[in-house]
Amino acid sequence: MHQTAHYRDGVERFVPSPSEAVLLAALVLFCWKLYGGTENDAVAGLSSVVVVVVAWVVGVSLRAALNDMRWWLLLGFLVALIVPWLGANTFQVGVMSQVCVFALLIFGLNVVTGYTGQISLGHGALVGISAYIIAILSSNYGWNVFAAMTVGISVTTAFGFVLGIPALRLAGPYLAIATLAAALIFPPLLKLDTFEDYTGGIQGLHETRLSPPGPIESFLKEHAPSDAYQNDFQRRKFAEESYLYYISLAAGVVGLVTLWNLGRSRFGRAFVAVRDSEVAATSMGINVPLYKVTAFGISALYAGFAGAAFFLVIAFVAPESFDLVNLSINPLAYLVIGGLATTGGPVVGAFGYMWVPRVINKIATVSGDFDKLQGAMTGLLLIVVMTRLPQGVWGGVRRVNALSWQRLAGDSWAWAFQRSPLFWAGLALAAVVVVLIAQFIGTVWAVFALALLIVAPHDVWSGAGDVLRRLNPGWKRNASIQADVT
Amino acid sequence: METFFAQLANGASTGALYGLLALALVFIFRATDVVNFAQGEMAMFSTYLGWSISRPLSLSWIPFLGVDRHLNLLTWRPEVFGLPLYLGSENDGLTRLGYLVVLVVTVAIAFVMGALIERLLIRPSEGKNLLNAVIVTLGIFAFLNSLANFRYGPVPQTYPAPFRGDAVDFGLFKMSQHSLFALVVAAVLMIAVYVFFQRTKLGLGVRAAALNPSASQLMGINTGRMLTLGWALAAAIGCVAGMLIAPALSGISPNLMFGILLYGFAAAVLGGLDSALGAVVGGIAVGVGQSMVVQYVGSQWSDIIAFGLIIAILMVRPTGLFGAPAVKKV
Amino acid sequence: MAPMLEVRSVRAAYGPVVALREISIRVPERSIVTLLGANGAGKSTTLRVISGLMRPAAGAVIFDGLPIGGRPADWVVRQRIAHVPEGRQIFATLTVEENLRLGAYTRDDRAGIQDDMTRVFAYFPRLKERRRQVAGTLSGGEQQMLAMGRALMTRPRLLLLDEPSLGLAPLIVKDIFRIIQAVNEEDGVTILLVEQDARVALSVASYGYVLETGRVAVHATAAELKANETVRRSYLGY
Amino acid sequence: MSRDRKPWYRTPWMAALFLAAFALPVLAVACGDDDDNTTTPTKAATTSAATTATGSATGSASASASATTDAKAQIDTIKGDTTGVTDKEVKIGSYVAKTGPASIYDDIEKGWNIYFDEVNKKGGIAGRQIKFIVDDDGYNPVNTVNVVKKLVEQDQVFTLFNGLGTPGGNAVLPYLKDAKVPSLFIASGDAKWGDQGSTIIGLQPDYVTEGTTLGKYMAQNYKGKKYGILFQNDDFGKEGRDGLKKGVGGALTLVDEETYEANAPDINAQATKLINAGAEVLGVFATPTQFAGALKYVKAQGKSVVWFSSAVTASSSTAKLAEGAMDGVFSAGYLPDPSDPDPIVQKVVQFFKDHGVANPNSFHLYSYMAAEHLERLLTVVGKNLNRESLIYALDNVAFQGDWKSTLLRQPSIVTKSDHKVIEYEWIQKWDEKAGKFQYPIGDIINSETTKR
Repeated sequence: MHQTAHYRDGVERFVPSPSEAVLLAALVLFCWKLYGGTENDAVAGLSSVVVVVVAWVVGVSLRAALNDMRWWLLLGFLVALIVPWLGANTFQVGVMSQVCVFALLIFGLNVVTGYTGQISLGHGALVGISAYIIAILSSNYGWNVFAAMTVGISVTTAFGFVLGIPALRLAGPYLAIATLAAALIFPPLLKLDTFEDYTGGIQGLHETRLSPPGPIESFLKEHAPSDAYQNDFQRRKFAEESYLYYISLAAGVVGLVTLWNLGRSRFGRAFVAVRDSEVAATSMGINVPLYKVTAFGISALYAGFAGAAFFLVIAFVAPESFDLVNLSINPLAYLVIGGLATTGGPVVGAFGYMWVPRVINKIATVSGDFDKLQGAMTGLLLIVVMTRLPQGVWGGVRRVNALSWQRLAGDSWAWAFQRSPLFWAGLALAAVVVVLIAQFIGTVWAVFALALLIVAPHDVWSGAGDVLRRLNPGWKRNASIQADVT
Repeated sequence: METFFAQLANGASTGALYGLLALALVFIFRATDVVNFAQGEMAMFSTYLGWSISRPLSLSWIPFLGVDRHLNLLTWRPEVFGLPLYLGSENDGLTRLGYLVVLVVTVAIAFVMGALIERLLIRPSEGKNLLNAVIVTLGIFAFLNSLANFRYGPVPQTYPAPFRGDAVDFGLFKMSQHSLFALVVAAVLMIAVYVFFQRTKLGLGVRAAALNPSASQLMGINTGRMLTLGWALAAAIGCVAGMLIAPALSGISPNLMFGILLYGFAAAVLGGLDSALGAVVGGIAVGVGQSMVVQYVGSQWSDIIAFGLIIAILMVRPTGLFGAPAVKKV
Repeated sequence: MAPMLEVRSVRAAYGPVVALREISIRVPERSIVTLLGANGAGKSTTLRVISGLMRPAAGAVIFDGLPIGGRPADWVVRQRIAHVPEGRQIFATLTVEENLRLGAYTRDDRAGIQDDMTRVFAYFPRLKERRRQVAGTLSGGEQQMLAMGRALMTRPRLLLLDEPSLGLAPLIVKDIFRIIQAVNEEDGVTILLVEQDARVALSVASYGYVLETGRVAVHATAAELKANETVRRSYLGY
Repeated sequence: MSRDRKPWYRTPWMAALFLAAFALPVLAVACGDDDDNTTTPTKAATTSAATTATGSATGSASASASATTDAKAQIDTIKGDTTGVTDKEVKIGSYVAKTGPASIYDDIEKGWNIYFDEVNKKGGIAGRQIKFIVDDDGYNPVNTVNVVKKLVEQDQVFTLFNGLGTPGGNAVLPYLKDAKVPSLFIASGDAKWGDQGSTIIGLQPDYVTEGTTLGKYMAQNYKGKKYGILFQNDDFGKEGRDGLKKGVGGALTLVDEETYEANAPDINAQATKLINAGAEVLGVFATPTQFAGALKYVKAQGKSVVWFSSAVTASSSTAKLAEGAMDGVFSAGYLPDPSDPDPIVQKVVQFFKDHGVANPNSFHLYSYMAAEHLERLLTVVGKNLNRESLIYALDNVAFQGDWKSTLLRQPSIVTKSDHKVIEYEWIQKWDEKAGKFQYPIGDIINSETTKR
């Protein structure tokens, strides 16, 4: 838990807690274990210390720099426009397209779960319905892709209203499981012999990817960065991926703007009222059932667009693609991590959804020992973010936004100086003990123990402090900060 | 008719396994209001710990004991003055005393694990949005699954079962001893959970702490301790479930609970998330329902009909078959 | 003689919002003391600090010579201080009897609990009729009775009552205050009463404190307060 | 401010909890370390198994040199795409499932990594070190698309090798054809990998062949009986079913066919239905855990039925899970099991044991076989390595019937028109007492005779 001190001016300020200090120590240790070879232990350990310190300083400065959100939005949009030229290869452009695709899905979840407070685990099925309808119409019946999309998205929206019907009767976990059941029914339905002719059964359906119209293609090919894209195939891919990227980006931006508007509109306020108290909402004259079903409908509209974009970018649908974890549970998890009921949160969530597994995969494959621990690292990340930033990343950004750099830097230094030498000695000793334990019990248990340490609540560490204080009565706990509290 | 009863018995055996896990889910929901996605993986992980203590135990690292050979708890036959201290032995050398020791130790470990998870991982996200705790349980799910995969490998391992003799013949159908044992354990645990919540002071305290923490504190209830206890006991129940599920499903692997968890959820919700009776009945209903769909409709439809029915039943009874009706909070 | 409860220069805040600036209160044994004041004056917060639902930022709370400030609520209850919180906070999905049994959670003497249950039912016959009923279905007055009965089940020496009359019909209020007096006189329970309706409160209390924005503005005996010009104008309305 | 409340972490019960928490890892470390399956590299000395394996491969290649001299000479003249190839190194990519429901197959990747570490230690192939870039797709086709695009576009691998599974393979098929990146020896038995041209080929016999092999044996030995089919509701199950029906022809009467979803905890209801419907012979295309469960269940019910199962479940580890119930079960096979006392097999098993694998399983043997195929191909291509010369060598030189993998019965054959690598299956029967398979029972069946 953060120690947040409330000062006289009423501003909540971030003060790192002892457990955060231990987090740093743990990070150092972890990096050291991760990169640890026999010769380079010292260098690797030292460099990881440097990395952690630099990250700390950068983080502190960033908090201050993030003061005005509008500049960041503008900058973000400009950067988004030139993403194809920033990526080192077409793969990265493709992943950015998928960030837009899954952002749309997460926007939809945000409407239904964030604003209206109805947990849905069935959105994977909605994306699937949309993608499948488009695939069937365009590949089996030769429809124009955009015409197929119109139908697919409309039908999905209708299905969304149907999925919303349980929400009228069910609440909380019951609704979650009912929607989960809906998501579980979807893949076996696709595989039924009856539908196999249309859905392609287990083999799924392919679609040739949309290629850019001639002039756009030649323009993009001409302007592809020449160092990364040397041969004609690569340039063609660049044109194709960039084209799909801009389509996805346009959909994503439209989605973002509509979500932002929705959040501040009469609808958005009504959704929030329904979430906070149905009784109160009813007494304010809000037709609760109508708004609940509408929330599902709007959310399905987003999911339908996500399905369409999914179909364009992945160009392949199969029952296995719409599994529970990847399209229903993970998007919800990343929505909460990004920040529920905010506009920026889902964007952060979509980035996380696409990039976190890749970054973790990169870390995990540095050493062969760790490749099976990818899941553990992801899980740990979820736990750490949820316990440290209960309002999600976006909520955290908002919270530190108001603070100024000097104060934060001052606080950090003050915090460091307030600790007695005994504290630092204890910390060093603890680090040594942790290393020894790691040596003795082996990597798995070290990782497990570290995981516990990292997410340990503040009072575990202050408990250690209490013991030390017994031994050293002269040492006052956070003396100056305590005095400030009113 | 024979087929019908065979499917009934078979569905009930599988359903008992769902019910056991559902019981743990119900317990934790009742005690802490959290839907625990990690319940299956916690059970799997503690079952693996049980597996590792049931392996030959090298005691050579305790020099003063003078034991420098392997001790296998499962085949351990302690004797006092020539009198055997162990219960009957089974075909592959397993003794029931050994099994019991392993069971008790494993459940104890699971209890501690549950308590630590609550203290260290769930506690910091408490009192916030309920989804936060759910996401934390998803994190624990991923963490434990991957850790088990890393530590024990993905290949399934056989798991000891206390009763593994011939199937018992009831005339109309036959049931394996293990399935009967699982049914009995499910029933006993169900009654125990019911009695705990309805008849004991501690259970009343746990319920009160989940309902209204600050008022419970005013009654002298240490609410934090109640939550820890809730997680610890749920983990212990889950561990018993895992130790019965593993041998029933031909061994333990990190993915042991993938299938069971979903049906366990379905069972818990079907019966009502706050009803122990509902968990077990719901589990058996799901198991039998699946068997019947396979037999009389077609196996392709098994999941479709099972989950479709659950949605339908929930539409009629929004808090499950045995759940208390929801009280609208103002 | 030292008072049973002493609140000494207590300060407290909800996050950045300061609720108590400086509060000092003394409650003698076997008396009824009342806290008066407008909304947001800090009456309920004072009770919350005493019962441990809230930690004081500074100052001390002494009960019978024992410092209890900052201790968790469940520990404070064991010192036989019962708190009937604002809004009653009964366990809506539990039965009346289960609610009362929870009141006796800290106690192990079966016979004593049974005695107290009988006594509570004697005070509130309505509860006896509805002992198997789910508490959420009770009327407002019955819920208040249940909340008080539940607090009495802890067999308190000090009872903290937060707005027992809130939202109740005058007849029921009268009934409840009769019982408050009875509890004080017959069982010897010391009572600290927070009340908006100053007239009713001062009719049972022997001493009163008037709080204003987190400070004690006036304190005096009930008779003196009734006579006080300002108090009369602001709180008694005549 | 008074802070004399006794916090929870100083209460005796919490102290006990923490003590227990520390005791727990120590306890767990102390137990059960003897025979787990983690592959901790022991840095053992190079083993004879690897030496013989590589030796025999190159040996047979040179022996047959005269027959294919022209074709071989041709290889050195072909110019082509050298993405991922330098003089010192060749980058080879693969998609596998380290997480998710198919993580059981992870030992395959571990196995060929061990094999090629050994090859690299001896100087690699044609002077090049083999560098693998392996990514996890969790057996989800959407992830496979991303992973393969990363391997091709970002890592710029030379070729893909032994990618796992049909759904993933399907998802990236048009992409790989468009990008002209070879995907060699795909670890999937879908029949489609036989007709995707030269750049995309499977390795093991396809499931149709497998089903046909089983079906033919059933037709010969259980004529006139009733049979049922129980299969997983995916490509593996469905193709196996099709093959089985084809192999049986009309010799047995089909009672019923039942399916199940891969995540089902057990398949007992399906088995009960089939047996009670009168099936005396059962053909099963399932994964090991569910199959072992069904065997145990049916045995406990006191029913007797003749089982025929896919090669997927044919291993000693399945027999272990079935706890004796697998005795007498027939299965298809093309690769020996680690329990096979054959000295050649034991040599390979020893090879893995020497490299830190405590209990080599059938996946390790499979990986060894797959790795040999890749090594053979790269050895044949030699110095002039590019995508075109690779494909040319694959079609015309490397697998012309003059080279056989250590563990296989027959030479692997690939020609311009035939892209099925392993094309035979045998029938084997598990002997519980001996703890090994009896094989081959009857004739070894070639898929030439079973072509669709």
